[in-house]
Formats: sequence, structure tokens, C-alpha cells
Amino acid sequence: AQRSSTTPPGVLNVGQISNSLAFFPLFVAEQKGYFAEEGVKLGERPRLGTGAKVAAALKSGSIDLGAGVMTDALNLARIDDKGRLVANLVDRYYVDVVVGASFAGASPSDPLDQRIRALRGKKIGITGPGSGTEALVTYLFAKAGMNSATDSELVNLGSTAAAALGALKGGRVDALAFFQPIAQQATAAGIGVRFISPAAGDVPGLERTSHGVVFTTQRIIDKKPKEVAAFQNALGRAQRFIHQADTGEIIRLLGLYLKGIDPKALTELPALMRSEIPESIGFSRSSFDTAIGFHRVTGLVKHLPSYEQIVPPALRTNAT
Amino acid sequence: MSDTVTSETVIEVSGLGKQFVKDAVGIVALRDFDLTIAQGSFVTVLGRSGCGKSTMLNLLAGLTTPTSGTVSYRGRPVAGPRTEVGYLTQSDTLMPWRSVHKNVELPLEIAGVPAQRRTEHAAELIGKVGLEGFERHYPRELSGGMRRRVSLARMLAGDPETLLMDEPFGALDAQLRGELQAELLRLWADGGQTVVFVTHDIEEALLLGDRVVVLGPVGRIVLDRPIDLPRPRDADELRIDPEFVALHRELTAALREGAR
Amino acid sequence: MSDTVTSETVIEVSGLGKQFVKDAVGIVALRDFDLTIAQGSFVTVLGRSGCGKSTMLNLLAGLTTPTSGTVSYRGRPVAGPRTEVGYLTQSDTLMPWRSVHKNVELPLEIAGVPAQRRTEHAAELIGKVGLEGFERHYPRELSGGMRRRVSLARMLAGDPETLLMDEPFGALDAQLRGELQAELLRLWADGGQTVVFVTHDIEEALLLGDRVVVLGPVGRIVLDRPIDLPRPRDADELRIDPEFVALHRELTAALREGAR
Amino acid sequence: MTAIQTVRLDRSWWGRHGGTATVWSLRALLVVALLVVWELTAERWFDITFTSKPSDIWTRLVQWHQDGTLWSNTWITVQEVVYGFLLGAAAGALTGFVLASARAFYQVLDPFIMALYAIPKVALAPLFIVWFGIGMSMKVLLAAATVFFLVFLNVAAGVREVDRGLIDAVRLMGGGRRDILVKVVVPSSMTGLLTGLKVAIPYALIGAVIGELVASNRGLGYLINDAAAQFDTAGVFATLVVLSVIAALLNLVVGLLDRRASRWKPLGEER
Amino acid sequence: MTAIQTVRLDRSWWGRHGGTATVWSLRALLVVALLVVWELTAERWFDITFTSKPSDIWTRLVQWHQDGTLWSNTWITVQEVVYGFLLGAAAGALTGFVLASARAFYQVLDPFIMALYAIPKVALAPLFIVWFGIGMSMKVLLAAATVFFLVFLNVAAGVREVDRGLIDAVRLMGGGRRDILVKVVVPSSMTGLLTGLKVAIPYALIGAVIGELVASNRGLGYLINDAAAQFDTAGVFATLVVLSVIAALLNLVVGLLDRRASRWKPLGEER
Ligand SMILES: Nc1ncnc2c1ncn2[C@@H]1O[C@H](COP(=O)(O)OP(=O)(O)OP(=O)(O)O)[C@@H](O)[C@H]1O
Ligand SMILES: Nc1ncnc2c1ncn2[C@@H]1O[C@H](COP(=O)(O)OP(=O)(O)OP(=O)(O)O)[C@@H](O)[C@H]1O
Ligand SMILES: [Mg+2]
Ligand SMILES: [Mg+2]
Repeated sequence: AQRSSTTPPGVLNVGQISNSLAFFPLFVAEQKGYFAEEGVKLGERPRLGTGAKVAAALKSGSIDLGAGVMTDALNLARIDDKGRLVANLVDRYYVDVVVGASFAGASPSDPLDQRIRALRGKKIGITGPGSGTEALVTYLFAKAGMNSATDSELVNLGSTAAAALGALKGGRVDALAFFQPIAQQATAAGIGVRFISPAAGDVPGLERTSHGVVFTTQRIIDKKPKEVAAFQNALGRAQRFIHQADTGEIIRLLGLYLKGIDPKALTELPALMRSEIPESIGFSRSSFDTAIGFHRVTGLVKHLPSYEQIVPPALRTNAT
Repeated sequence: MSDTVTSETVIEVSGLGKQFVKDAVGIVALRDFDLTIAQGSFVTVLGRSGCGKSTMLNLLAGLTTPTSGTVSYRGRPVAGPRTEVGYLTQSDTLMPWRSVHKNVELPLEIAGVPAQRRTEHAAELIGKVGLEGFERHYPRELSGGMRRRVSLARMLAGDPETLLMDEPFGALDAQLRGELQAELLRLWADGGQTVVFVTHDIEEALLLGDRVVVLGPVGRIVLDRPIDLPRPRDADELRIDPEFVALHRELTAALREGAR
Repeated sequence: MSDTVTSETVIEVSGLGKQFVKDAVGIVALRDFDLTIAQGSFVTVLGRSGCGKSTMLNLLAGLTTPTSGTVSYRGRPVAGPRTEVGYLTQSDTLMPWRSVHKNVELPLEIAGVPAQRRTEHAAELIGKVGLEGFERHYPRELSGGMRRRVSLARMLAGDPETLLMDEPFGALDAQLRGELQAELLRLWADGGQTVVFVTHDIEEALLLGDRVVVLGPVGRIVLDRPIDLPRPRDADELRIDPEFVALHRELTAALREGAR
Repeated sequence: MTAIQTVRLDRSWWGRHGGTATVWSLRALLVVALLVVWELTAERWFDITFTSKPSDIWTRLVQWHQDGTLWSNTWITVQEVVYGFLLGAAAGALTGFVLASARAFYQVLDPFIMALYAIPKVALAPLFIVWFGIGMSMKVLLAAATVFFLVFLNVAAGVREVDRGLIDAVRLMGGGRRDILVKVVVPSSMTGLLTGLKVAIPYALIGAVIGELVASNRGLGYLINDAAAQFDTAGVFATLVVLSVIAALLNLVVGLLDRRASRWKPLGEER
Repeated sequence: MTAIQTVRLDRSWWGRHGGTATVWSLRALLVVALLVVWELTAERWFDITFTSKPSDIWTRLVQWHQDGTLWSNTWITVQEVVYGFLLGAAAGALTGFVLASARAFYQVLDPFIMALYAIPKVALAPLFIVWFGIGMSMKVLLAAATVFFLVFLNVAAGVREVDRGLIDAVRLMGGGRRDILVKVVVPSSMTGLLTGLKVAIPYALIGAVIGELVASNRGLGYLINDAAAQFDTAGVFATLVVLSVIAALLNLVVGLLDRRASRWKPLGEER
């Protein structure tokens, strides 16, 4: 049952995991009409929830491109040696650790090691097993010489913020490892505060890492080269736009993107976006290697591919 | 009928009417029906199929509410079924999931009789209706007549002082019917119960009743007369008794008239 | 009985036995039963309640399979119900969700009769059993006797050449019973049907049958004799006919013997 | 013979519709009471960030109504639900009638059916995507799959209860398997079918919504997910309100079917 | 009088258990056939990354058995399922018997019950977490909530069908509401109850698993989630196999109850 793309020429279906901040560039490109200008139409835009389902959709030909985290791309490459990266959306590890407002162990201003040790023996909410949120906890604990499996209790809360915040507020978990903007949402609702944020440079060695990516298979790239190129150009323009446009415009677009989010949570986001979203869609070898290293340490994916294998030549940038 | 309710009147019915609603018209099953039944009497009721006999018994038993008129039992209006009244309905209402024994025990269970006494009493009644050996059978494993007898035993288990019976012996063979008729009469003679007995068999009506009521359409009373044949009455002898033959003619004529 | 199956034999039963299984023992309902029924005969069957009459009819109709022995219809073994045989069962099997009219139409529907003819034929039969005006009633809106008559009409609608009837008139008043008996006899005289008629009423058995079979326990044949009272037979006249009285005595005695 | 005696009934509007009117006004009263209590106690008794309150929900509904979000998404879900329900119910009823009539066969298959039924469909989401894609058909099938089992099992139970006597009556009239099915089994197990339908309505909705949670960019499931992801509790509840209304409407339809099919039953007015 | 005539039946083992034995061997045969076909066609007809194959699933089960993963997680889910099922079924049956006997009251409440029933429980996961935490009780309640409605609605439908004549018979014996309930309504609507139980079994499982997907680090739901995240299709299917086995066992229990409760019914052996 290896079906190839079911979309007509000139159209790409892009499946994404969720409406998280990482996929803001896609939204911007759509809003600004960049896709149309570059000559590609976006068809279905399903939210699929997990990497496994993105992979399933890719394999069934329902979607042409998948937008998710690096882990999903690497997993796809593992089961299908034709897996390829298409664009780098976020070059930071955009998962934050948040603790309840009354968390006693340590304060966010303490040294990293102390903050990690304060999580020992606590219940930490994650989105699910094998996810990037679990991986971050594993990574942090390993950094402090602990083992997350034995030194903490990881609880799967699913990937909606409401459930996670509910658990934190109700005292069912002591901390959350969750996608951004969880920290901003928690602060706005008065539920918790940001505790550890790799994206903000809290974690040495994990400052820059390819994390939010668009990926597909070589088959699609071969079948729809023009459309994929146009898609990449449009995304590149969107990412440049995010860096160049004024803050008010970004806030307006974010407001449209994250309908229903607390306005208080919105104000901090433009700066965050600019620091996390790279100006181009390319993958630098260092970011990529950081990601590979991270996956190796956390054991998320067995059999990791090489840079040359999954980053197409056009996307190999040499910026450090 | 009687203007003053004497201490002897058990059931008094006046102006009773019953309509069923169907497709926005009212189907009259009983209209302006009056009847007074004295304590200890044995009233047999005859009438054409569909003339309202079962409807009347349902009302007497308090199972349905009349559209008009009142039923009173010992001077008090009947609002619902009463324990003193036993009613053997025309259709079978045995609990299909209970064995014969358990079915006969049911009224005793409800009355709170202890298990030991219940079992004994039920076994005795099952014997009386000729069903020993079938205690553990379920109703569907019995013949039509056997089911009818179980119903009879169940009604008797409640030990009612007034018995309403809707064609109790219609499905039984001549001999068994005779035996059960005799049993019923013995019970009645001993205990002073009041019996209202619907039947289609003119002979049976004459053999049992000391008063016979013939109903016409919608419960109009065509004939209401005492039967003073001497008791005990023997079916074979009666059949050639001139008084009996005359009564039989009279009732047949009344029934025929009621048909008009 | 007859050694050769003549062209006149409709139903031939030999060595018929039926056991029901209950709690790992077999309940014998019928044992070693033999019977031959000739084309065009009117056989009435009498027997005690529970002696196996309905079981026998079920077997004749092909509704249940015998434990032993065979039933054959016109020389061919009966494996299931046949269209030529109409069976009025003892218990009510009207479809509760169909009106009287629709119920009577059912056999015609199944036979594929066109709607127009169906309606006419059903209306005619409903009239014959005295239920005009009740066409649109559902079975639960009828009295017991009325339901019975609908069943009868339904059976007749199938226009069977052999009729098995299990106490068809037991729930009807004397007059109506007389009318329907007359109707049945007319049908039989005109159409040459074969009738097996179970009843509890000795008088009815004598009034209708040209042969009467009395069954004892587990279907043992206690008496099997032709009735050669002249037809048409009138109930009132018969009752004082000495031959009738003698027959009545004989049957009563047979029934009593069957009880032992 | 017994001539039928009837009287014209001169019942007032109240006499004919009084019962229905009372029931509906009591229901309305109950809705209002619930809403008022919820609104008043929302801040005191509950944690409003997780339970929201009626006025907020109403605001969100109005807002969605104005920007069209509400109707476009509802329309999609309604389509999925209706198709899924019809497909699942038809397949379930058919299979139920046929399988339950072939008793021995059903007995052999029963554990397999139950095993299939017991599999959480969410766990099969990737398979559903591979086989049926991410379009509407996937959601319709997911809804239909859930409805199927509920209707099937209820119908099968109903068929088992059919009165043997009625079947025999049709056999005596020379009716074959088809006649027995059409004239006896189907009408007689109507209660089973209707219970199955009633029980299945919510699962048609839940199936479609789960399908939308699995893969969608439209529909009420998507709205719920989106609102939950933004921590927009009022949005989640607004969607739930819409879902409940759809369920209530479908329930009304099944109720009408029930009333039609039960015309022959006693009203049980007296107790 | 009519003396009962009986004969001893000398039935062989086959005569008594032949039917059951045949059914079970046919079932076993079917399982084997299915597995063989699946195994042989897995690579050719299906995409093995999404459908796995029996030998892989078996390997995974053996592996999980050896490292203890299987039993510890299964035990947790079984507990949740059993508690949830018992709780939901008891509450549903009780409410069904009581509410359906109070007809008018039920009629007023019906749309509210249906509205509650129609809400996808997943959407309420945050509320469940806030109210009941992430422990076992939350999953038990989630399972119970689903079971409740299915049992309730089936029982209510069963109660509606109770023969008026039987109720009247008890009233004539002087029985009150309680007697009617215990002696008539409960035994008579047993089919409804049993259908409800049967239909609800899988939902007890699904409820517990959904609960584990939402908030857990143990149980079969967690295993599914874990396996799915690692693209371990064999693991997902291995868990589904375990779930199906639990469902089949519960189904067997309900089947035994059914057989006990239906002893009085005709066997319908002949057709
Ligand atoms: N539920 C009902 N709805 C409509 N009509 C009814 C209902 N019950 C009874 N009837 C009508 O009431 C009339 C009297 O019925 P009832 O059962 O009292 O007759 P009956 O005298 O007992 O007849 P039978 O001797 O045949 O039992 C009949 O015409 C019948 O059609
Ligand atoms: N399903 C069954 N299971 C067990 N025993 C049965 C079953 N059906 C009938 N019997 C038994 O078979 C015997 C004969 O029953 P049948 O119905 O033939 O009697 P009948 O002669 O028709 O009596 P009646 O005149 O009372 O209708 C009875 O003893 C009955 O208990
Ligand atoms: Mg009557
Ligand atoms: Mg019989």
C-alpha cells in the first residue's frame, strides 16, 4: 500500500502536528499570499496530532509534506530511507519546563543544575511517551547525572494545553514540559512560571538545534519538484518577513493564528518568534548535529540518519 | 338498585362507563352500568363475546379507571387493586421466568409469608388443581389448560374474600372442569366468599350461580335473575330437570336478545 | 390402522412419539401414537388437559419434529409446515403490530395475492366472524373472544384443504359458537376439507364430528368411533335424542377412563 | 353481530397537546435553571478557567456565528455524522437481522465481533489514515464503525427475543425465511433497533469528532482541539453545546420513528 | 390426575456437549485461518509498517512477557476496566430501573441525558484531570461514565417493554412499587440489561484506555501510546490483542450471566 501523492499538479497538501507556534511561518506565508505568488496552492491542511499519523498520511498519499518536529522526520527516515527534510522552521528547542506558582524546590533564577535537581522525585507532565517533551526531561536529567525514568514520574497529558494546565493547576503534577507558548499561557492564567527554557539559552549545548521542520519523501520531491521549490521559497519569504515586519503586525497575525489565546500571553511572543525562527529555511550542520546528538542521548530514535542523507543539498547552509 | 347500602353489599357499581380512545374517537365498552353484589353471593355473568364482561371485571378489580360512574367496595370507592379481591383474568399472566411452584408462591411472597409455609401452601394448591409433578416446570412447558390451572392456584393462594373469575374453566376438559367446579363450590360454601364468575357456558352458569346476569352490548343488563335450583346440583341430573331446561331456554333467549 | 395407504388417506401417523427435555430427563408428551385420517373426514378429538392434544397437532402441522415415528401427508413425510394445512393454534399468534384487517390479510400477502383482492377477501372473512367495524383495531384492543375469531378468519384466509383446530370456539358465547360451527360445517360440506378439531366440549364433539377420538395420557387412544348421527344436527333437538345421550355417556366414560 | 359503538371525542387543544406542552415547558425550565445556577456559581464553586460560564460560552458562540466559523464547521461535522450514522445503522441493522437469524453462525462469530468492537478506534488512527486518507470519508467510516456495532448488537438481541409462536404462524402460512424476516422479525425487534439507534447517536458524533481530532482542519472536533490547545475553555464548551444540540435533534428524529413504530403498543397511561 | 411421565435420558458426552465443542473448534479454526492469512499476505497486500504481522506481534508479546511490561500494565488496565464496568453498570441499571418506571419524569430528563451522553469524553479530559486527578480513579470514572449511559439506555428500553398484564397481576396481589420492580420489571427487562452489559464491555475498556492516553504512565493505553510514538506497530497490535482478550473474557462472563438468566426461555433449537 505505497501510494504516492493524490493531489493534482500545482497543489500540495501539508499535514501538521498541531497549531503550535513552530508552524507560524506557514500561516504567515498563507496570509501574505506568498504561496500563491510562488505558484503553489495549499490543499488540505490537516492537524494530525502525532508524528506516526503524519507518517501514515504521507505514506497513504493524503499529504505531500509533513510539518512536525525533528523527531518525526528522523522516525520517518528510519522506516523509509527516502525521508527528506524540506524546511527548517524553528532552530531552537521550543519546549519549556513550567512549574506551579508555589513550586518550592528552586527559583527560575537559580543555576540550571540546581533547577534540574529540584525536579527530582516530582511528577512532571509531558505530552506523551516518545515525544520531544519527554526527551527534554530525559536530556536535562541526564545532564545532571540523574535518570528521568527513576528519579521522576513522567505523566502523559496529551498535547492540548488545557489538559496540561489543568493538571498543573489542580496540583496533579508539579511541573510541565510542554510546547511553547505554555509558559506564557501559564503566566497569563496565573498557574505557573517558566522554569527552564532551552530556547532562551538556559541549557548550554542546546541553544541552537533544528527542531520545527517540514519533511517529506524523495518520491514526492521527484514527483513535484516545482511545487516543493515554490513552497520552500514562500516559506523563506515568510521567515524573512517575521524578522523584518513591525511588532504590531506580528502580534496581529499571531492573534489570528492563535485564536482564543489570552491577550496577555501574546505580548511576549514576537520577540520569542524572532529569536527562534531562522531567517532562512536551511539546516546548518551544527544545528543538525545538535539535534542528532540530542536524539542519541535521549534514545528517542534508533538508527539516526546522517546530514548528507536527509538534508537535500540545496538546504545545506554553512552558517555556524 | 338498592337505595341504601346495607352491610351485606360487597360491590356496588353505579353509572359505570368505560371508553377507550382510538384514533380520536371513543370506543364505548361499557355504558351506564349498575350492579350490586351481596356478600356471599355467587353471581355468574353471561354475555356475547365483546359485550364488555372483561372490561367490567377490570373495573371491579380496580385495574382500570372508569370514564364515568363509580365502583365501591364495602362502601368505599375503589381506586386501585385491593388485596381482598382475587381476579383470575381472561388472559394468561403467569410470570414466564418462574416455575409453576414459584408462580403459585408469588402472592404469598408479596404478603410476606415465611418460606416454609409458602412452600407447603403452594404444594397443596398445586395438588388441588391436579398438577403435582409439574412444580418445577416453566409456564411455556405446560399445556394451555395446565397454565390456566396454575393461574387459578395462584389466585387462590392469595386467599381472597371476593373472587372475580373470567372464564376460568373454558380451556379444561369436562371431567376436570367438573372437579374444579366442585372444588370452587366447596370453597365458597365453607368460606363465605363472594364470587363473580364470567362464563360462556350456560350450563355452567346455572350449575354454579345463585344469580345470573346476562349482558347485552356495552354492558346493558338483559336479564338479572336468581337461580334457586336446589344444591348440590349434579350436572347429569340437572340436564333432565324441567326447571333447568326452562332456565336454559330463558338464558339462551336472553343472550339472543342481547345480540340485537 | 389401515395397512395400505389408500388415495383417501390424508394424514397418516405411525409410532409417533414426542419427548421434551427438561433438566436432563425426558418428559413424554406423546408415545406410540397411531392415527389415520381420511380425506374429507371431520375428526373431533377429546382428551384431558395435558394429555398431548396440542403436541399431536403441532406434529401433524409439521411445526415440531417427532422424537420417534413419522407423520405423512398424502403419503409423503411431513418435514415442515405445508401451505395446504391450516392450523388454528391453541394460543394466540396474531401479530400485535398489525390491525385486524392486516392480520387477516397476512396469509394472502405471503401467497402473493394482489392488494385489491386481498382487501376484499379479508373484509369478507372479517364479516363472517362478526367483526365488521373492528378492521382497524389492533389485537390488544379486542376482547379475548374477538381475538380468537380474528385468528380463525386468518386461518380461513389461507384457504387450506386440511384444517387443524385447537379449541377454536372455547372462548365464545353459545350463540356465536353456534353460528361459527354452522359456518364451519357449511365450509366443510361445500369444499370437502378435512378437519381435525380438538375440543373440550363433548356436545360440540358430537355436534360436529363424523368420527371422535378420545385420548388418554400421553396420547393413548381410549376410544375411536364414528358418529353417525344424521346431519344437519341441531343442538337443541340433539340434547333429547337418546342416541346422542348414549354417545355422551360413552364419551364421558371414556374420558374418565382416560384419566386413570 | 357485535356492532361497534363509538362516540365523538370533543377534546380541547389542552386535552390533546397538554401532555406534550407540559413536558416541553418543564424541559425549558430545567435548561434555564441549570444555566442560571451555573452562571451564578461558576466563579465561586468551580474553577472558571476549566469550566467557563454560560455568558462566556454565549459570547464565543455569537463571535463564531459572526465570523462564520460556527456554521462552516458545524455543517461539516453534521454531514459526517449523518452519513456515518446512516451507513453504520443500515449496515448494523442488516447484519443484525441476518446474522441473528442464523443462530449457530452468529454464535461462532460472536467473540470475533466483540474483539473487533473492543478495539479503541483511536489506536487504529494511523491505519485508518493509510486506508481511508484524511478526508471526510475517513471520519464517516470512523463514525459508521462505532454506530455499526451498537446497532448490530441491539438488533441481534431484539431478534433473539422474537416470539417463536409468531414465526411459526408465518411458517404455517407457507412463508419462507424472507417472509419471516420481513413480517415478523423486523417489526418484532423494532425496540431493539430503536434502542440501538438511540444509543448510537452520540457515538456517530463522537466517532466523527474523534476522526476530526485525528486529522482535520475543519469540523467541530477541530474546533475543540484548537480551543483546547489555546486553553480557550469557553471555546471548548461552546463546541460541546453545538454537539449536544446536534445529538438532541437526532434523538428527536429517532423519537419520532419510535412513536410511529410503537403506535400499536398500549399507552400505559394509567399506573 | 395427569401424572407426569418421564424417561431417563442416556445422552453421551457428545450429545450433551457436542454443540459447545463444535462451536469452540470452529472458533479456533477461524482464529488460526485468520492468523495464517494475515501472516502470509502481510507483506504483499498490506503496508507492514502500519499493519504489522502475527509473528512480529507474537515476538513482541513474548518480549513484553519476559520483561514484565505486559503483566504490570495489563493488571492496571484490568483493574480500571473491572471497577469502571461494575460501577457504571450498577449505576446505569439502578438509574434505568428507577427512572424508566417514573415515565413522565424520564420523558422530561431524556434530552438532558442524551446531551450529556453525546459529549465526547476526550474533550472533557482537562476537567476530569482537574476534578479527579491523574490516578486510577480518574480512569475508572471515565470508563464508568461511558458504561453508565449504555447500560442505562438499554435497561430503560427494556423496562418500557414490560408486559402490562404482569404488572397488573402483581398489583392484584397487593404488591407495591417495590414488588413490581423486583418481581416483574427486573426479571422481565433482563434482556435489556444483558444487552446493555454486553454493549458496554468494550466501552469500559475504551474508556480506561482513553483515560490512560490522557493522563498516565502505566496501563495498556500508555503502552499503545508509547508504541505508536516509536512507530512500533507490532507493539500497538500486541496491546490491541491483549485488549481484545480482556474484552472476550468479560464477554464470556456476561454470556454466562445471560445463560443463567435465560434458563426459562425456549431453546429455539428447531427452525
Ligand atoms: N384497549 C382497548 N382499546 C379499544 N377497545 C377496547 C380495548 N379493550 C377492549 N376494547 C373493546 O371493548 C369491548 C369489550 O371488550 P371486553 O374485553 O370487555 O369483552 P368481553 O365481554 O370480555 O368479550 P369476550 O367474551 O370475547 O372476552 C370490545 O368491543 C373491545 O373491542
Ligand atoms: N416445551 C415443553 N417442555 C416440556 N414439556 C412440555 C412442553 N410442551 C408440552 N409439554 C408437556 O406435554 C404434555 C402435553 O401437552 P399438550 O400441550 O399437548 O397438552 P394438551 O392435550 O393440548 O392439553 P390442553 O387441553 O390443556 O391444552 C404436558 O404434560 C406438558 O407439560
Ligand atoms: Mg373477556
Ligand atoms: Mg392444548
